[in-house]
This record gives sequence, structure tokens and C-alpha cells, in this order.
Amino acid sequence: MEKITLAGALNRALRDAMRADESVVVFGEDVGPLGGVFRVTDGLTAEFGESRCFDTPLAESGIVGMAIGMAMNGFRPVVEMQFDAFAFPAFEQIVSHVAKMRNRTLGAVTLPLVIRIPYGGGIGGVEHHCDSSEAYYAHTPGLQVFTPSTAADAYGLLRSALTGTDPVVFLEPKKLYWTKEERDPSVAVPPPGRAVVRRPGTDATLIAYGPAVPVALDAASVAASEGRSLEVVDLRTIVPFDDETVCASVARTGRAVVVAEAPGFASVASEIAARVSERCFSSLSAPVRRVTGFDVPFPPPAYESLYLPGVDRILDAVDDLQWELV
Amino acid sequence: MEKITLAGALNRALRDAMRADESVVVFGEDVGPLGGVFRVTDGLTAEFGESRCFDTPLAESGIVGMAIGMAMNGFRPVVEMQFDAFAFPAFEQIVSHVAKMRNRTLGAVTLPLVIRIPYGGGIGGVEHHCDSSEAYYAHTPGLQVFTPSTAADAYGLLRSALTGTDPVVFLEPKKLYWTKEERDPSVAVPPPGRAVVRRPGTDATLIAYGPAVPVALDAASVAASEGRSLEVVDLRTIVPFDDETVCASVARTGRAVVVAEAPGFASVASEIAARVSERCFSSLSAPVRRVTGFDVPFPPPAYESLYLPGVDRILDAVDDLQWELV
Amino acid sequence: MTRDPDHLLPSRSPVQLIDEQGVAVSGDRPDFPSPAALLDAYAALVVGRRFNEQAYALVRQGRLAVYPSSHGQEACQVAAAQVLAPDDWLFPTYRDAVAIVTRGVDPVDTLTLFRGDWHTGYDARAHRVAPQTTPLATQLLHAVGVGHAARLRGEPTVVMALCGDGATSEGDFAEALNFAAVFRAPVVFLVQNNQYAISVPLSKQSAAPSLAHKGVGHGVVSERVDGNDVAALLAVLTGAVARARAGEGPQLIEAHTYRVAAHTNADDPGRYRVAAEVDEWIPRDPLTRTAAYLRGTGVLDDARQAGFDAEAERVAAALRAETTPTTDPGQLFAQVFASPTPQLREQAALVRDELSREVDA
Amino acid sequence: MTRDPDHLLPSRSPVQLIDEQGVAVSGDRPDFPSPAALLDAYAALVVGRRFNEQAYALVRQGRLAVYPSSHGQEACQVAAAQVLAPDDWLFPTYRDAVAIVTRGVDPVDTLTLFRGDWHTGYDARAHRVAPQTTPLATQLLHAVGVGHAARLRGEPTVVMALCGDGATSEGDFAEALNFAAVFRAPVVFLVQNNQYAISVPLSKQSAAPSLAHKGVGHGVVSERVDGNDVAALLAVLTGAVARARAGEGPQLIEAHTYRVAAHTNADDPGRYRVAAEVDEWIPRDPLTRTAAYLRGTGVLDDARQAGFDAEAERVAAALRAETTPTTDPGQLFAQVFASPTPQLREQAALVRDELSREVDA
Ligand SMILES: Cc1ncc(C[n+]2csc(CCOP(=O)(O)OP(=O)(O)O)c2C)c(N)n1
Ligand SMILES: Cc1ncc(C[n+]2csc(CCOP(=O)(O)OP(=O)(O)O)c2C)c(N)n1
Ligand SMILES: [Mg+2]
Ligand SMILES: [Mg+2]
Repeated sequence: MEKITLAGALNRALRDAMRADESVVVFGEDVGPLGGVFRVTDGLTAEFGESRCFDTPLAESGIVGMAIGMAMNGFRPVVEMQFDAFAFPAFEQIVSHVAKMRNRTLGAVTLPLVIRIPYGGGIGGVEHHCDSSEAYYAHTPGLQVFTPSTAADAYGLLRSALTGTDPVVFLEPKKLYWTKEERDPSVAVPPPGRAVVRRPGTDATLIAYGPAVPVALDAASVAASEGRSLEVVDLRTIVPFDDETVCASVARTGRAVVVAEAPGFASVASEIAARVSERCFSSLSAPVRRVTGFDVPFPPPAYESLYLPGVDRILDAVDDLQWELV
Repeated sequence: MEKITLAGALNRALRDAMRADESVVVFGEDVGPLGGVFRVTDGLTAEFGESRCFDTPLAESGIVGMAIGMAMNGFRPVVEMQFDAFAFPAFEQIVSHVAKMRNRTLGAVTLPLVIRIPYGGGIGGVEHHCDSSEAYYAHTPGLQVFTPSTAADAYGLLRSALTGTDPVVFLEPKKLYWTKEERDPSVAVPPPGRAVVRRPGTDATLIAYGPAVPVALDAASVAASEGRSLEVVDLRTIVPFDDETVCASVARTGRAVVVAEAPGFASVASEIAARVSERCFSSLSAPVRRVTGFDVPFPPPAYESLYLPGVDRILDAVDDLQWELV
Repeated sequence: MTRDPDHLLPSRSPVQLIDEQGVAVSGDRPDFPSPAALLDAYAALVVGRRFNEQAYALVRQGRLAVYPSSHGQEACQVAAAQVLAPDDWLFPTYRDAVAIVTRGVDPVDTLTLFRGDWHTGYDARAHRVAPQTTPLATQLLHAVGVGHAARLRGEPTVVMALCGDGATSEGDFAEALNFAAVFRAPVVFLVQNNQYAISVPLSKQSAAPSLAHKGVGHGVVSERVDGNDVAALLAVLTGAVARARAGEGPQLIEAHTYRVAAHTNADDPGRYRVAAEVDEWIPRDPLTRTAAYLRGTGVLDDARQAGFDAEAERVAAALRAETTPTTDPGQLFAQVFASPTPQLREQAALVRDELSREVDA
Repeated sequence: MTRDPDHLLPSRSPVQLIDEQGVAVSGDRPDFPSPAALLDAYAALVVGRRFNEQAYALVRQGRLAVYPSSHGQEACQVAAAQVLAPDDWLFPTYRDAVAIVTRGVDPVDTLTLFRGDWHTGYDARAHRVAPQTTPLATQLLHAVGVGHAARLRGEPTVVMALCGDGATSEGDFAEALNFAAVFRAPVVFLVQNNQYAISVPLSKQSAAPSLAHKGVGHGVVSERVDGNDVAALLAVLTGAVARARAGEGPQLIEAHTYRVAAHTNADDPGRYRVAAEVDEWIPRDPLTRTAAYLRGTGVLDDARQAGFDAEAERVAAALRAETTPTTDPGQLFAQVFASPTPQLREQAALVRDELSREVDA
């Protein structure tokens, strides 16, 4: 079978969507001839011309603001924020407009647009290049938040983001861009809002999304070799959230650890922990633990491995799940 | 005893701080001759002159950015964002600089500044005037987040925000601006990071902050009349967070409901629920419930009362705390 | 970069066609509006003024949550709407209700937002009038997007984007001008410089020779105009719209006017400006000046005036007749997304349950 | 608003004092730099060029995480630092390491950020050099604040704020100019227009006659200068610094230069520009031109050149000698706040515990 990277899958999704739907346009900083700093838009200007994939002036509020207008007038824009800290200049446009337009016009004006944001660390990047900002978007009512952890999901979720009428913040785990995967086009990706059990297990559930998924899977492998069976759930979409899959897993295992790269305080991991604690209360044999980035600014490359949730920290948290009571 | 409003207490805190410390300057939109749209800066230009309390051009990123520079060069700026949705243009300055400067310079450059933001609903305001954005700031490492619910705390917390060397996002509950209170200057406000039990109780703990505190207190009164004793904890500061007071209360009562105005998903309420669920696991007789704003954009005035957490919803949540098991 | 700065800079003083006494001062300009156009504009001015007064009164009666009046700025409002073709778009702010009404939106629907009802009361797509925008200057970028979209499809649409003097200080203002210029988007940016951003006078807002001078730094052709002279506004804006439609790129127009009323009813202008300053602007009123000119040229007579007044009263009566909105709890959750998430469905059920118990009780 | 637009607009073409052949073209200008000043500048250019080359080489060896080189722009770098007095401030971007070194910061410390060590390696307060800033244009507002603070205290400080052509498109650029002008802050904004923002050429960035034309819309005096002519830069920037210091408010200078290297080592310029374009700029190199002039006027000889080269080699050797940073886990938590919150203390304990078990194991 053909091998494809996550970045390549995204590129293919954009290309296929642009072929299928004339209204799809791609723009942002360096997405044209350069193909984006991560090459996700590689070749699109060449295939579709300057009018469908183009560079803009360097202004993120401008990019998102213009996307709003184009979406109001018949297009389906896909914009790229170069790194996730560089989406912050667009925060007002995203929170006050992208998220609210459908609602404030009672459905009369919809904004079918996608804001692609490379996110997370693990690439040895310098300051402002490794943030995880999913909590800001997930907390904002009116935004859908998708984040793939595999090339297949990257393709499927981006295609589905490009079919609905609601805006999607599409978070791409930078460190997985170059991970290669066999490509099996016959596997369809389910609609947004469906988490997936990436690895079945019986003793505890690791709940993760995006860049944390492979780490959780690694942890599960190590745990297995130590005789503990961990189930790994990959959320795929943070909004909508799949309570059903998550709770079914925790109901089965009775224990849960949430794994996420972002600082833990008031985060998506907090939400997951709170929901699971509430909804699976009677099934839980131990408190839900969180293994997240610390509540510090993302550190310089030399400190990255200390900061990021890794296999050891996950296994420590699993060890803490009151097994002595079993 | 003299009566004072929360807005009046903030005004007095600014005035006293400006008298005590020449480096304190106040600026923002309409804070000069007008005294701010909520009159919190009333009279400051008259008393301290244009150089210490002044209007700026209309640009929030500009205001916060300039405050950063002034803080780098010997001043202690207090800036006002007119309504909390209007702080979003400054989001990049706040998240990428205000929050990170001390850390990225290993303490060489500190930013002793205060960003005052009126927040929350309950005033019948139109769109963009009633948001609750504490989660965005609380999630951002490096920001302290204070939010008073009484005039005395408003005074004390603002004075203490103006003594440290770290930036503070100071969230002022709009709907409480005009609430009058007896002023007892002999009551000292404890340092940041100390929650307070506003009303003792034995059956369950309501954990609230800012505008939700009076609602929680009302709910506790009603509950008392129905024979249920609710303790009310007021966080006062979201960052730093007072685990000790919160957990001690829940350990005593065995049940908890978190009350907050902001949409619940990935919110400060999620954090509180997650922490309490984790840290008080063995004391909890029921899952921690959250009574929050819904996951919808803040609605128009006519819908406000449906949206905001009210006494009924709090009492419903309390009723749900598995009392039958007692 | 070949654009000639001289071509981009505004004229040394604002364009005026009819002076404060109602006398034509540049009657020989080829773009001087026709009598019919001026009469149309005057009719709309009369309605607009009455609309402003009535809305303000409704706030005092507690029947509107808030109203930011364009009293004194009606010439800008009317001209901005009247120079547009049916397929053009208008992007108004909170202060531009009169422009929206002039564009043909039902006056009662126009006030939906301020009535405390659901945010936007008219069909933005049908009227090609964007929802009124409050976060300052943000809508200018949307206008660029709408214009660029039309241009990509080869449609002759022009977008009229409104903002105030204060809003020109926001970063989004500069970004909008820049994007529009780079993409040659057919957008006319009309800055209503009413001298104040709430309490902040223009002198604290900008040190520029004029706000129209903000165009050249983006390669945008700029002009300034007497914002209380509806004839000058019609002439200058018609030209700008024509150039934008012809593919000459964005246009920036600064209209010099004055906010006669308070910022909104909640504001207390006594704190920051003296009454004498307001008085100076009364003789420059856009209505009296236009009426004087039209009477002087024999285009307006008592009968016509009576007709306009009657129409204005009809609009005012309609505003008064409107009652407070009824709320439908389902609307809280219905339009967050095309179809509610499971979480929203749970929350909606909670509200339904709570309300049903209230009814039962 | 009384400021005369003619006074604010830049000259029709960039100021040049020494042409590409090293010949003085405006030798009679009173502000033509002295031989001593030019020799100092040349010495710094030689060091700067070597610094750029060495840093780039270190990236290829995997010893720096990344390096955005100012190769070709060294004249801007050197002049920006050399026109400042000791108490003035410099606000650099990620590309301005050479300006920082010229200002007197230790070259090894200057590269801390790019070495992957803690973010800022020099003492910003001691040197009055702000930390290098990556979020584009944001630092310009900090510069305004620093300048305004100094002005409020009556100090004669001037702030030199650097940014690139791409950064002028960010809203913060406009806000910074506007705030500076309204508060008459003593800031010199130096835009190094190196024709590219990563892959995006100036023609897609702006339709303005020049980037210096962005000043007039804020009432900021503006000028443009040949950015590869260190003499012209010294003259124009010295004038701008003097005017800012004299209380005449902010100054905007656009320097026309070229990014000869890739955006950073991670970039692949072959995707967006042809080699021939780069070749055109080689004869305009700031070093050869200055050397030719100084040799022609007898100020530079082989001995002096050898001295400068030796100093450059010393700097390069120091960069090469620096080893990879040692990490101190405690630093993760130590400076988030003045004193760590209880939550941070818990997290620090977790890391300590994890590490101690690793050591034990
Ligand atoms: C981003 C943002 N900041 C602040 C406000 C609050 N605000 C509403 S109107 C206004 C003044 C606007 O002045 P101007 O642009 O001149 O328009 P005018 O009200 O005079 O028509 C302010 C500060 C806002 N709506 N949006
Ligand atoms: C707000 C923001 N958006 C995007 C980026 C990513 N980025 C880094 S450098 C750069 C190009 C900057 O171009 P220019 O301002 O001309 O400076 P140069 O790199 O040419 O010196 C971009 C887009 C950033 N650092 N900050
Ligand atoms: Mg105004
Ligand atoms: Mg550049």
C-alpha cells in the first residue's frame, strides 16, 4: 500500500476538496509558491491558480477577517495560521465573529470556513512556535475543533470540515506532520464527534487527542509489557465531544488518565477529567488523573522533553490509580 | 459605617495606589475626563493630571502593548479594557508577552501591570458586552487572575495587584459594580491565592467566584429555608488557586457544585470540578456538578435570564447530589 | 510599486458642494447631483432624523435597550446607502441604523438588536446589508472578503464599509485597507469622522493631517468631504463607487461630521465637551442645509415637505407600535451549529425541563 | 490637526550617500558621516558579516536550532545600533542579532535563544536591548511604551524599534505609529525592507508607493534610505534620533535592502525566487561598497582591514567554542511568577521526583 505522511494527507485532502468544489479557496502566509512552511499547501497554486490558492499580506486578523467575508459571499475558505501563537492576532475575529455569526443571525449567515493551525511541540522549536491553544477555541461556543492524530484522520476530518456549513478550527499536530502511514483509502472516517478506540484494553483508559495519541499508545505498549492492559481513546474532535465512546470505555475499565500537551489548568484535559468524573462517577475505582503540559510557558528546546507529557509520566499516573484497592 | 459600591471601591483603590506610588499610571479608552464607561476611573485625571490618567487612541493591542513597554521602563500601568470582548484585540500581547516576559527573560524583565476587564452579564447588554473570558486568561501560564465579588475584596485585591511584580488580569463583575456595601476599612484582605468561605454550611459546598458568588449565596439562603445547609466558597483569585480552602470545605461536606457564568466547556468551572473530583475523591458522596453558562454565545438581553446560572438551576444541581444514598 | 502618491492623497480641504446657507458652491462640477437625486436624499434625511429621534425616545421609555444615534450624521447615512446598486453590499456599524433603513430594510427589523431581541433582525443576505457590527473595525475586513469574492466571480459588486473616526485607530482598519489594496477589492471605506469616540476627541485619536491621509500608506485613493453636505457626499461617493466598480481598487473617503447626540443614551457628554461646541454644529445641520438649497432651487415645496414628514411619521409610528419581543427558549441552542452537538441537546433539555417545572408549579 | 502632509512624506527616492561603486554621491551633505564614524561602522560590518556566516554554519552543524540571518542587511544592523546613545533602547526582532552585537552585547549571549537554551540570554535592562521578538510588530508597541515612560520622567531616551517589511502589514504596526504620534513618543521606527516576508515578495505585501508612506496617515515624519549604504543610514538615522530626542515625536525610516540568505536555514528560497534576483544585489553589498569608499579616501588600509578581520575571527571562534546548554529542571518553574503558586510547586516536585527516580534507576 502507498505510504503517506500526515502533511501529505492534508495536502491531498485540500487538493481533492478543491477539485470537487470550486468554492474552496486556500490562503494565508506563504501558502502559495512556497506551499506553506510545512508544505501542506504544496502545489495548490500550481494546480488551481493564484485565484484559488494565494499568499496574503502578513496579518492574521486580516486573513481571518477576509475569510469571513468570502464565506459570507459564496466561498469556502481554508486559511492557514503559520504557527499557533500566530493565530492570536486573529483572536477577536475568531471569537467575536467566526464563532458567533450563525447564531447572531439565527442561521441566516453561515460561515463555512476552516482555520488550519499547526500546534503543539516536539519539534525543537523556539519560543512562540510550540504552543497548544486548543482550550481557547474549545471553550468558545460556536467553534468546532478537530484534531487528527493519524494521516487517515487528517484526510477524513479535513474533508468533512470542508462539507459542513459551520466553521472549524483544525488543529494539526506539528510533530506528526512527517509521520508516515500506510494509506488505505477504503477506510472511511466517521463523521465529526466520533472518538475512536485506538487500542483496546481492560485495566484503565488513556484519553488523548492529537499529538498526545502516539505517546499514549507508546505508554500502553510499555504497560502491556509490564502486564497492564490500557485502552487508548483518541477523541479526533474536541468539539463536538464524544461522551458516549469515552464513557463506555471508562465504564469498562473503571480508571482513566487524560493525556494532553497543553498546560493543564482550565484546559481541554480539565474538561475531559470533569466530564468523566461526573458521568462515570459510579464506575470509577480511582480519581481521574491528568498528564498534561505544566502550567508554564512552553519552554525552550533544551527543556522540551521535561515539559511534554511522556511515557514515564503517563505510567506514573497509571500507577497512581489506586490499584492496591483492587 | 460608610456605604460604598464595588465600582467606588475600585476607584478608591486606584486613587490610594496612585497617591502611594508615583509609578502607578492609568490609561485606556475613555478613562480620562469621562472616568470610564463604568466610572471606575472617575476623578483620577482631575486629581493626578493627564500624565498619570489618560485616554489613549482606540486600539486595545496598542494599549496593552504600550503598557508592557511602560512596565519595562519603571511604571506600573493599570489599563482598562472597556468590555471583555474588547480585550480580544489585545490577546496576542497578553498571551505572547504579558504572560511570558518574566519567564522568557528568567526574571530579568518583569511586568508589574494590571489589565482591568469588566466581565460577565446581568446588565441587559447587547452582544459582545456580556462575555465571561476568564478561562482564556486562567489557562494561560504566567497570568494571575483576580476577581472580586465584594467591594471590600475589590479594594483589597486591586491594591494587592498593584504591589507585586507580576501581571494581573483583574476581572470586574459588571453586574456588581453598583452593589452597595458597608465599608469597613479595618478588615484586611488576605494575599492573593486565598479563597474565603462566604457562608458556612454542612451538606454541600457551592464553589463560585466573581458574579456567581451572590447567586450562590442566594441559592444557599433558599436551600436553608428548605432545610439544606450549603457552604459557599468564593475563590477571589482563580490564579493562584486555593486548593486548600476548597478541598477542606468539600472534605467536610462531601458534595460540591461549581457555579460560574462562563460557558462550561473547557472552562474554569471544568478545572475546579476536575481538581475537586481528583483531590477529594474519597470524600465525595456524589459527582461534582457544574452550573454554568451554556455552551452558546452570550444571548441577547431578552434571553439572559435563561442563560445565566440562577438559584433554581443551582438548587436543581444540589438536589441531584445523590442524597438518597445518605 | 508605481502608484503615484500625489494621486492617492486627499484634497487639501473637504469637498463641499452646498454650503451651510444652502447655496451651491461648486454647482459647475459635472458630478453635482441631479435635483431628483437630491430630493430623494432629502426625503431619506427627513425619515432618518425622525427615526433617530423616535429611537432615542424609545430608549428613554425603556423600550429599547440602547440606541447609538446618528443625529447630525444623517447625510452620511443616506448617501452611503443611496449610491449603492441593488447588488452592492453595505457593512454598517451599531451607529448606522439610518443607512440600513435608507437601504430599504424595514425600520422595525433594523432595531431588533437594540430592542434586546435576537441579535440581527433583518435578512443580511436578502438585503445585502451585513449585520451591524460592534467590535470596532472588524467588519471592514469582512467587507474586503465580500468584495474579493465578488471580484473573483467577475461580479460587478461594490461594498460600502462604514466606520467611525475612533475605529481608524484599530489595527483591523489598517489591515483592511492593506488587504483591499493588495487584492484591488471593490470596497469603498467611508469613515464618518464625527469628532468623537465616546468621550475621546479626534485630537487624542490621531496626529495625522486628516484621517483620509491613512490611504496613501496602503496605496488607496483617498478623499475627504463635508459630511453634513449630502450633495458633496453623493458626488464623492458615487465617484468612489464607480471607480471601485471599474476595477480601480479600494477607495477611502473621510466625511467630516459631528455627533450631535450623546454616544448612546447611557453616555453623559457633559463630562467631556461643552454645549457651545455642539451649538456650533447646529447651523451646519444636514437637513436644514439641503432643504434650503432645494427650496431655493424650487425643487422642494410645502406639499412635498408634508409628504416626507408624513412618511417619517409613519416610520416613527411603526417603531412605537412594536412591542417587546417574546422569547423562544429553543433559540438559545438552535443556531450555534447547523445541528446541535449532543452537549447542546442535553443543555436544551435541561432548560426545557426547568421551564416545564416552572409552568407546572 | 495642523501638521503639513508635505513635511511628513518621504523623499521621492531613497537617500543615498555612497553609491554601489563606493563613490560619495552627496558628499556635501552636512550630515555626511565623519571618516571615523564610517570606519567604526565598517569594523562592525566586518564583524557582523562574520557573525552571520558563523551562525549559519553552526545551524548546519546542528549546534543552533535555527538562525535568521541578516546577511546583506548588515548596514541597517550596524547603523541602527551605532546611532544610539548608551541610555537609549534598542528593540530587535529575531533577525537583528548583528544589531545587538553591535550594541555591545556578548555575541555568545546573543545567540542563546537560537541555541535552544533559555529564551533570552542577555540582560535586557543592563544593555537596554529588549529581548528579540518573534511575534511580528508586537515589539513596536513596547518600544512606544518605553519611550513614553522616559518622556514622562523627562529623560532624553530615544528608542530604536526594528521590524521588517512584512511586519508593516500587522495591525500592531499601525497602532504603534499612531500611539507614538499621539503621545509624541521618542521612537525611531526602522523598517528593514528586505523585499521578502519569508516567501512573500513586497509586491504581494503592499500596494503603497513605499512603506515610508505609512507615516503620514499617523502624522509621523518619514524618510527612506538606501539600506545597503551605511553612510546614508548613519546620516538619516542620526537625524531621526536627534529629532526624536528633541521632542519632535516619532520618526519612520524605511531602509531598502535585500535578504541575501534564506529566511532561515529551514527555508528553501528556490521555491519562490530565482538566483538571478539575488545576484543583482551582490554588487550592492554593504561591505564592499563601504570598503571601496574608505580605501578610496585613504581611511582604510590593509593593516586596519586585518585588524577588523582578526576581531571578526575572534567573535566567530567564541561562537564555535560555546557548547550546548546544560538544563536545570528547576528553571521550568522558577520564573513563571515572582514566587511559584502552590500548583507550580506541586508540578516542580513531580519533575524532581521523576528525575530522581531516573537517576536511581
Ligand atoms: C474593539 C472594540 N473596542 C471598544 C469598543 C467600545 N466602543 C464602542 S463604540 C466606541 C467608540 C467608537 O468611536 P468611533 O469609531 O468614532 O465611532 P462613533 O461611535 O463615534 O460612531 C467604543 C470605544 C468596541 N465596540 N470595540
Ligand atoms: C504574528 C506573526 N505571524 C507570523 C509569524 C511567522 N513569521 C516569522 S518571520 C515571518 C516573515 C516576516 O517578514 P518581515 O517582517 O519582512 O521580516 P524578515 O523576516 O524579512 O526580516 C513570518 C511570517 C510571526 N513570527 N508572527
Ligand atoms: Mg466617532
Ligand atoms: Mg522582510
